[in-house]
Amino acid sequence: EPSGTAAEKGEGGVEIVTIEVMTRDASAPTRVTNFVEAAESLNKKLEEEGSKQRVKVEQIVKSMGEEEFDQHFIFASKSGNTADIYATGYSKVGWMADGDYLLPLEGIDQQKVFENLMPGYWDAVKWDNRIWGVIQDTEARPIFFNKNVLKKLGWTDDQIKSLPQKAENGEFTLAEMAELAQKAVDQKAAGGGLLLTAGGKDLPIIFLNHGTEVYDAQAGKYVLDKAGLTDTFTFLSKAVNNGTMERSFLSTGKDDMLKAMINDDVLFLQAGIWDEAKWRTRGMHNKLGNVTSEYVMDNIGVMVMPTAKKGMKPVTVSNPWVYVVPKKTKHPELVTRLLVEVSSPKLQAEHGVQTSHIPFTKEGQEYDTVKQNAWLNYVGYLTSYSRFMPNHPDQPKFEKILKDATQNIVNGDMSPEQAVSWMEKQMKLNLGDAFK
Amino acid sequence: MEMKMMQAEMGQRDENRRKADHGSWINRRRKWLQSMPNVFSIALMAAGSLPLMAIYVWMVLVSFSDSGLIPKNLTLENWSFLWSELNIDGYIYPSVWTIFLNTLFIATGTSIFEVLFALLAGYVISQTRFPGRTILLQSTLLTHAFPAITGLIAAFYILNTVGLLNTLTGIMILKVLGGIPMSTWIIKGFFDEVPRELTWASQADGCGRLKTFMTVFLPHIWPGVAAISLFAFLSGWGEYVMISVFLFDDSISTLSVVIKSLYNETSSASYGQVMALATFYMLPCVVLYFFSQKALMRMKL
Amino acid sequence: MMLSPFMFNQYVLFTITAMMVVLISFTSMDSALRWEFNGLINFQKALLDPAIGLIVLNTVLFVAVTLFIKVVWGLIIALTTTYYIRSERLGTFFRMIWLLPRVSPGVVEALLWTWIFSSSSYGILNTLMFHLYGWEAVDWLDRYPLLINIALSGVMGSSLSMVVFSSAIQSIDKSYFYVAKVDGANEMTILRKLIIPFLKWPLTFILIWQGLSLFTSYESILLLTDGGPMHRSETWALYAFHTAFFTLDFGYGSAISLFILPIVILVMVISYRLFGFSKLMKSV
Amino acid sequence: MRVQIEHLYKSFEESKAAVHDFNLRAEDGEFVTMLGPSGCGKSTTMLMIAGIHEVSKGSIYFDDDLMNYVHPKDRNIGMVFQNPALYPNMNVLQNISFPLRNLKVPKKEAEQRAKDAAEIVQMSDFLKRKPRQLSGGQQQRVALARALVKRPRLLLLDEPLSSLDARLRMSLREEIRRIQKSLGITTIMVTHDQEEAMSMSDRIAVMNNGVLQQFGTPDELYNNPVNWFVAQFLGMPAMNRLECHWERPGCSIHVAGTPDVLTLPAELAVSGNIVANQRLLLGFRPHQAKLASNGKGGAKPSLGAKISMIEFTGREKLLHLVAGEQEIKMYADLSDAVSEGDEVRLEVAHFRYLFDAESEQNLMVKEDTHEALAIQEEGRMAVAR
Amino acid sequence: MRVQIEHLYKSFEESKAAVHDFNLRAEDGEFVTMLGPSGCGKSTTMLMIAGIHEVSKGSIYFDDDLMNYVHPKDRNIGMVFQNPALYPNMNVLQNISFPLRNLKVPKKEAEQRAKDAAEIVQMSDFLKRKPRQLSGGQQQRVALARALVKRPRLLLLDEPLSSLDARLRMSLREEIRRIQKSLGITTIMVTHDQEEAMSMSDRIAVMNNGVLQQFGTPDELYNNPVNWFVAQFLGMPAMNRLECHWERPGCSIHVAGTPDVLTLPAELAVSGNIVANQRLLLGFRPHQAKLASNGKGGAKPSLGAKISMIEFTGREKLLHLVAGEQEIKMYADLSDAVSEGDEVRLEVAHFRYLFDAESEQNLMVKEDTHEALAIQEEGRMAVAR
Ligand SMILES: Nc1ncnc2c1ncn2[C@@H]1O[C@H](COP(=O)(O)OP(=O)(O)OP(=O)(O)O)[C@@H](O)[C@H]1O
Ligand SMILES: Nc1ncnc2c1ncn2[C@@H]1O[C@H](COP(=O)(O)OP(=O)(O)OP(=O)(O)O)[C@@H](O)[C@H]1O
Ligand SMILES: [Mg+2]
Ligand SMILES: [Mg+2]
Repeated sequence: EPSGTAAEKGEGGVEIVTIEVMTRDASAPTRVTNFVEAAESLNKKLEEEGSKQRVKVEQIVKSMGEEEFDQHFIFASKSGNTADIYATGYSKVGWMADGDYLLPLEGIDQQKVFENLMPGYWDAVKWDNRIWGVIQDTEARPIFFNKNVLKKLGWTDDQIKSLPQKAENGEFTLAEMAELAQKAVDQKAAGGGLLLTAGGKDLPIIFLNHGTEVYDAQAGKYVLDKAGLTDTFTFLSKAVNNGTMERSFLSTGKDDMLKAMINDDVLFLQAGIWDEAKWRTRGMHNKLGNVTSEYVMDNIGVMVMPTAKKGMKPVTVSNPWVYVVPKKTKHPELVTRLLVEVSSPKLQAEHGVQTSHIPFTKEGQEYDTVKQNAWLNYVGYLTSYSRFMPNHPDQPKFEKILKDATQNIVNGDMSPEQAVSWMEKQMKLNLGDAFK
Repeated sequence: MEMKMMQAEMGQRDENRRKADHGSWINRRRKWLQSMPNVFSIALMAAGSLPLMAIYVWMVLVSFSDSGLIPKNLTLENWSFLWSELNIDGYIYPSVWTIFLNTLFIATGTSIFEVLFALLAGYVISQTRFPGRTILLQSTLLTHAFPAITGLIAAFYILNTVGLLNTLTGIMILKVLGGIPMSTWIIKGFFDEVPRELTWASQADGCGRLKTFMTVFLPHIWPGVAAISLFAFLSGWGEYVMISVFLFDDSISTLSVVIKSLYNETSSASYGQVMALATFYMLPCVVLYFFSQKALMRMKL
Repeated sequence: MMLSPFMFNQYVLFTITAMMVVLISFTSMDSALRWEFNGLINFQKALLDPAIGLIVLNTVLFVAVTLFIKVVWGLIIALTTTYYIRSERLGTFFRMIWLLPRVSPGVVEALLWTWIFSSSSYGILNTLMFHLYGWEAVDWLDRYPLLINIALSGVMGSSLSMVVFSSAIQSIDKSYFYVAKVDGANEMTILRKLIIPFLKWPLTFILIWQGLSLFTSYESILLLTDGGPMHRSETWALYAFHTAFFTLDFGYGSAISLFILPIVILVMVISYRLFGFSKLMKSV
Repeated sequence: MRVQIEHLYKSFEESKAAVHDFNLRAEDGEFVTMLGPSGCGKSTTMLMIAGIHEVSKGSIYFDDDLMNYVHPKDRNIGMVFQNPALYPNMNVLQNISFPLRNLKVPKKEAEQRAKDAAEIVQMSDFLKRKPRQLSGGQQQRVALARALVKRPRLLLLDEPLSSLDARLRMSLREEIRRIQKSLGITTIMVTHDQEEAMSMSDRIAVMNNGVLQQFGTPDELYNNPVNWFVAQFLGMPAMNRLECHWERPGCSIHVAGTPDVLTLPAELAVSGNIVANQRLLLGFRPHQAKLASNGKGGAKPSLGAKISMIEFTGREKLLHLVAGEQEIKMYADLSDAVSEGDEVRLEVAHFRYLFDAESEQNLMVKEDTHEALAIQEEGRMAVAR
Repeated sequence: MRVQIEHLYKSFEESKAAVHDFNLRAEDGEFVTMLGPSGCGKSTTMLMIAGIHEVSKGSIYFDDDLMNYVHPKDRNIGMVFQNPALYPNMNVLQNISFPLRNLKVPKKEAEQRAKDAAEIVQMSDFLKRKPRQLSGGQQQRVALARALVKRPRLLLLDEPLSSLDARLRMSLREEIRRIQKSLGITTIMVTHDQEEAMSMSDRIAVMNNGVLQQFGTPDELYNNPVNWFVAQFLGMPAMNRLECHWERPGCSIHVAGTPDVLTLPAELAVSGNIVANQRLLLGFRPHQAKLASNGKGGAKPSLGAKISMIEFTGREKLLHLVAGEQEIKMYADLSDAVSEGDEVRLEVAHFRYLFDAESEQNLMVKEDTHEALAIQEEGRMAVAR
C-alpha cells in the first residue's frame, strides 16, 4: 500500500485527510511541527466554509544526509511513495521541477501572507518561470570576526565597531582582510587567519565578491567569467601559500571551524548566521561550554564578506528552505492551503527564533519575538545583501566543478590560468547545453 | 645371580656417567624455551582480543548508563523503547517491535531462500558433470566482482517494474540474489566432501534422489548450511544501503536505518539510547552466532 | 531444473543488470532519470576527473593494505589459536572473540567506531589518550581517514580469513609437524615450508575473493567517513556510488563503476595463470 | 540368482576403456571374486553391476532380465564398499534397517529384521552406537548387515576388508563366507588381495588393465594359471621367476646366468611349436623347492645359489637366494642349518609353471583346461542373443 | 647409539595413563619393535622418544644424556610415519634434503647427500617428482630416505608400512632391514602387525594397555611367551585356545566340554603351586597339531573334533574345527582327504603354551627365562633413583 495521503471518514460524515509532511533536518523540527498549528487554523476555516474535509498532519522527521534525501525523493517519486509536503533547501527546486516531480503552485504568490515577501525571493522557488514551492525561511552567510584577536593586533573598540559598516560600504577590501589575517598568524595572535566554509552554497561567496559571474539568469545558462575566476584563484592561492588560510580548509569540518572561532583561535570565519545557535547549544567553548547570545555578540562580530575592489557591492549567499509538493499528491488544493497557513508570521517567527533563521516576510521579521531577539536583530540586515545561487538542475555539477578547481589551486597542482581552462573543459563536458 | 649383579653394576655405571639430571639449569632452560611459543601466543591473542572485547562490553555498559560515553550510573531508561515509544527530538518513531519484525522478515527470508537456492545449485554443481559447469563457476566470480553500486539503479528499475519497490519482499529478493554466488560456492565445498561411497550406498539401499539428499547429503553439509544461513541472516539483518534507497515508509524501515538516522550529526539522541538500540540490534546476531559458531569453525572452501 | 534459480540469477538477472549499467553509462541520466544517450562523454569525464588520481591511489592502498592485514592478521589468529596455543579451549575462545566483528551489523560497527574516534575530547580514544598520556584531543577521523578505514576493515574483516585458515590448519595431518620437528625444522621453517604451502588454496581463495570484494565494496567507508574529508578516504567504488547517488549523476557514476571491471578481469586472469585457480574450481 | 555379464565396456570421457570386453557368469549362490591390481577396473565393473555407473557397451543380466537401464534401487542388491560408508547420523540399528525402510517395511518389522541381521554379524550389542563409536571392523560388519538385511538377490562387496588389520580381516573373511553360504546369496566381491580371493571364493576372475585374464576356481588358477600375470598374482610370497631357455626343446631347461640345466619330468614334457633356444620363464613357488640334502646336488637336477638373507617367520625360515643374477625365495625348515652367505643347491619340485617369455602364456596348461576355457567361451556366445 | 627408557609415564589431561611405567633398552645398532594392539600407547611412546610429546614422568636417555627437555630438532633422530607425510609442495629431492638444509648444510652438499640417500632406497629416478605423483610404496621409501639422510643416531618408524598392500609391505620390509643393518643405526619401530615385527626385529617389546608385557627376541616371544596376551598376539593364524583344567595336576589335562584328556610329555611336567582342577588355557598353533593318521586316535593322546569349514590357502588347507564348544584351527596337507562335517581326531604336538586361566601367566616358561626377566627388572630398579 503506497503511503502518501490517506483519507478516512470521521464522525458526522467529516472526511479526515491525512497530509504527510517531511523534513530531513532533525535540528529544525519546527519545519514540520509548525504544521500542527497550521492545520488547526486551516480546519477552522474549513469548518467555517462548511466543508466536510478536515486536515490531519502526519509529521515525519527522518534524519538523513542531503544526498540520502535526494535519493529518497527521486525513488519515492518514481514509485509513487512520496509524502505530501517536503521541506528542503531551495536549490533542489530546479532539478525537482525539471525532473517533473513537483506540483506547480500557480497563483500562490497572490496570497495575502506573501504580500510583503522579501524582494527577489520568489526567484528561489521559480524554475522555467513557474512557481514550484513556498519559501520557508531565510538566512545569510557572512564573515565572523573575532574581536579579541583584533584587540591583540592593537585594534581599538571603535575600529572594531565600525568594521561591519566599512565592509558594507565597500571600504574594507578582501586584500585588507587577508593582510590582517596574515598579520594575526604572523604575530601569533591566533592559530588561523581566515577560514572559508567549503559547502556548495558557501564557496561561491568568495568568487561573487571578486565580481565573478557564474550564471546568466536570463538565458538560464552557466557562464565562465575568466577574469573573475582568475582573480579569485589568485587570491586563494596566495592566501594558502602564505599561511593566511589553512591549506586543508576544504576538508575541515564546520564544527572545528566554529570551535576555533569561539575559542579565539581564528580571526575571520565565513559561516552562517544560524551557526550562532551551535555555540549556544553544542558546548563548543573549551572552558565555558554553552555560551549565551550576549557572549557571542560581545566577542564575535559579523560583517558581510568584503569585496575585492573598493566600492563594489558586497554579496552574501542565502540558502532559504522551501516547501515543495510532489506532483503525485492526492489533495493538491488542501496542501496548497496548508502551505499558506504555515507561512503565517507567527509560525515564521517561532521557527526563526528557535533556529536562528530569519523570517521571509516583513510581517514575520517584525513579529514581536523576532524583534526581541538580539541576534536576529544584529544580523537581520545581512539578508539585503543575500543572493542565491541558481537552482538550475545542474547546480550540483557546477558546484562540484568549482570545488574541484579550487582544490587544485589549494593543492598547488594548477596555476589560476590552468584551473580556469580546466574548468572550461569540465563545464563543457558536464553541463553540456547549460553552458554558454 | 651373577647376571643380576652385572646388570645392577651397569646401571650404576650409567648413573655415574650421566651428566645432567632433570633439575639442572640446562634442562630448566630447555623446558622454558620450549614453552615460549605457547606463552607468547597466548599473550599476543590476549592483548589483541581484550580491546575488542572491551568495545562490546563498553557498548552494553553505555546502554545501561545515563552519562554519555563513559558509563557511570546504571539505569534502564535507555531501554525504555522496548516497552514505551522511541521518541527522539520530539519525533515518535514506529514501535521498535514493528521495526524489529521488519528486520527479522528480511533477514530470515534472505536466509531461507538463499540457502535453499544455494543448496540446489551447490548440489548440482558438485555432484554432476555437465557442459558449462566450469564456466558457471567462473561466472560466479565475475558476478561477485561486478560493482554492486551501479546495479542499484538497475535494481530500482527492476523492482519498480515488478512492483516490489518500497516493500520488504523486494529488499529480501535483492539480498537473496546478491548472496547466492558466495553461498553456492561455500556449500559446493561441503558437497564435495561427501564421500561418494555414501551416495552409492544409499542408491544401492534403495533411495531415490531426494531421499539420498535428505539422508546422505544433509547430515554431511549441515555445518555448511548453518554457516551460510548465518551469513545470509547477518547480511539481511545488517543491510543498510538498499533499505535506505528502496524503502520510503517509516512503517517498514529497519533497525539499521533507524540507528543510522540516530547518530547523524544533527540528531540529539543520547549515547545511551543509541547504544541500547544498537545492543538490541546486535542481540539476535550474537544469539545466532553462539548457536552456529561450531559450524563456522568447520567452514571449508 | 534444480539449477534454475542459480542460473536465473547468474545469467538472466545478472545480464539484465549488467546491460542496464552499461547502457546507463552511455547516458547523461541524472536526477530526472531520463535516458539521454551522450556517447562517450562520461568516460572522457572520468579520465579528466581531478579527483581520480587520489581515488585510484586510495583504492590501491585500501585494497592492498586491507587485504594484507586481513590475510596476515587472520593467519596470525588462525596460527596462534590452532597451532601455537596448546590449550584447545583457549584457542577456541580467542577465535570466538574474533568472530564477533563478523556478526555485528555494519551500522553498529560504524557507530562504535565513530564514537571511539570522535574528535571531541569526549571521544573514547581521546579520553583514553588524555588519561594515559595527557594528549590533546585529536580529530582522528579527519586526520587519518584512510588509515583508520584500512585498519578497521582489515582487522575487523579478518574473521573470514581466520575461519578459513583455522580449518585448513586443523586439517593438516599432525604427522607433518612431527616429522618436520624431527627433521630439525625450527618454528619459522615449519611456518614457511610447511604451513604456508598447505594454505596455498585458502590463501589464493581469500586473496582473490576478498580482494574483489574490497574493490567493489564501499559500505564500510560510506558509514564511517563517507569518503571524506574531501575524497581523502574515497575509493573507486565509493566514488561511483557518490557520483551516482549523491551528485545524482547516474550516467557518470555507472561509467566510473565500469572502470573497475577491467581491473577485476585482469586480477582474475593473473590469478588464473599464477595460482592455477582453475584447479580450485574444478575440485570434485 | 544368476548374474551374466556379456561384452561389457566402460570408458570414462574419451580416455581409454577402463573395462574392456568383460564377460563373467556367476551361478546362483556362487561366490565370485574379482581380483586384480589397483586401477584394473574392478570397482568400475562392480559399480556397473550395481547400476551406479552407466554401462558404455554390453549387457548385464540378472537371471534372464536385462539390467542395464534399471535404477540401482530397483535391482535388489546389497552392497558393501571399501570405505564402510555408514550413514554417520544414524545409529547401527537405523543404518541396518535403512534399506528396509526404503522398501516401506513397517518400522517394527524392519527393526526386527535389522536386529536379526545384526545378530548374524554379531553386532547385537552395539545397536545404539553411532558409526564413529565403532572400530573399523565393527563398521564393516554393520555395512555387511545393511547389505544383507533385505535379503538381496545379489551381494556386491568392493574390497570390504582392505582397510582392516590382518587379524580382523581374517575373522571377517570367515564370517562373510559363512553368512553368504548359509543364506545362499550370489555374491561378487572385489579385492586386490590374492589370499583373500583364494580363501573365500568359489571362482575367481583375475583382471588386469580392464581385461579379464582368467576365470576359474582358486585351485585352477593356482595350479594352472593361463599366463604369467595370473601365476605371479596368486600365492604369497610370490612365485619365483627364473629366466631360462630350452636346452633340449620340450625336455630340459637352461637357467640363464648359471651353468645349471633342469630336466622336465617325463610326464610333463612339452610338445608343440617349440623353437630351440626359445626364451622361457620358469615359475615355482617358494615352497615348491627344497634344499638338496647334501648341499651338493643329488640325483635330481638341482640349481646352485647363494643365501643373501634369512628371514624368520615363526614356523619356517624364508631364504633369499641369488642364482646367477636372479633372485629366488624359498622356505627352509627351522632345523635346516644354513646361514647367510652359504652356497646351497636347491631342487625344484614343480614344473607346471613354464611360460613363453614373449607371450607370457603358460606352456604347461593342460589341454583340457584350454578346452574347458574354449567351451566356456562358446557357452557364453550361445547365451548371448 | 644406545636408547634407555626408564619408568616412562604419559597421561593426557586427567584421563588414565596412556603409557604406564615403560622400560626399554635398545643397544647400539639394534632393531627394536614395539608391538601391540591399536591404542596401546605405542605411538605415544615413540613421540615421547622423538621429543614431540612431553614426558609426564620418567627419563629417556640417548647414550648417557637425558633427553627429556631437548627439542626434537636437537635430538638427531630420523622418523617415518604410517602416513609418509612428505611435504607436498617439495619434490623428492627437496624432501630428502630438507633435514640437511635445516642443519645449514650447503645446498650442493645437501643435494649430493640426498641423492645418495635416494640411491639407497632406489628412488634415484624420481628425484624431480612431486609426492602426489608417486605410489604409496615409493612415498614410503622417500620418507625413509628423508629420515636417513642426516645419518641420525636413532631411527623411529611408526607403522611405516601399514598403509601399503601386502606385496609392497613385504618388499619394503626387506629394504628397511637391509638399510638399517648396513648403516648400523639404532632403530625403534612401531607396528601392530606381528608378522612384520617377527621378521624384522632383533628384539620385540609387546605392549598392551600402555603396559610393557614382554621384551625379547622374536624367538623368545614366539616360543616362550610370558602370558596369554603375548602368546595369542604372535603367529598367524592365532594360537588356538583350549579351556581345560588339570586332570592330574602337573601331568595331564582335561579339555573342557570333551571327554578327552591330554598327557604332558614327561620332560615338560609342571611342578610348583598346583591345585587340582585349577583352570587352564592350553595354547597351540595351527601347525602344531596334526590329524591322527587313522582318524580314530592312535597311541598318542588325541582330541576329537568336527570339521566346520575348510579353507584353501594355496599350499595347505586350513581346517576349522569344533571340539566341544571350542573352536580350533589347524593346517592339513592338501593330500589329506577330509571334508566339511567329518569327525576327526587331532594330535597336539606342542605343550609349551600352558597358561593359568586366572592370571593368564605361562606356566611353562622356563625357569631361566623367569629369572632373566627378574634380573632385568631388578637392574632397572637399581638404576632408578
Ligand atoms: N569417475 C572416473 N572418471 C575417470 N576415470 C575413472 C573414474 N573412475 C575410475 N576411473 C579410471 O578407471 C580405471 C579403473 O578404475 P577402478 O576404480 O575400477 O579401479 P580398481 O580396479 O577398483 O582399483 P583399486 O583396487 O585401486 O580400487 C582407473 O584407471 C581409473 O583411473
Ligand atoms: N593427544 C591425545 N590426547 C588425548 N589422548 C590421546 C592423545 N593421543 C593419544 N591418546 C590416547 O592414548 C592412548 C594411546 O594412543 P597411541 O596413539 O599411542 O596408540 P597406538 O598404540 O599408537 O595405537 P595405533 O596402533 O592405533 O596407532 C589411546 O587411548 C589414545 O586415545
Ligand atoms: Mg576400487
Ligand atoms: Mg599409533
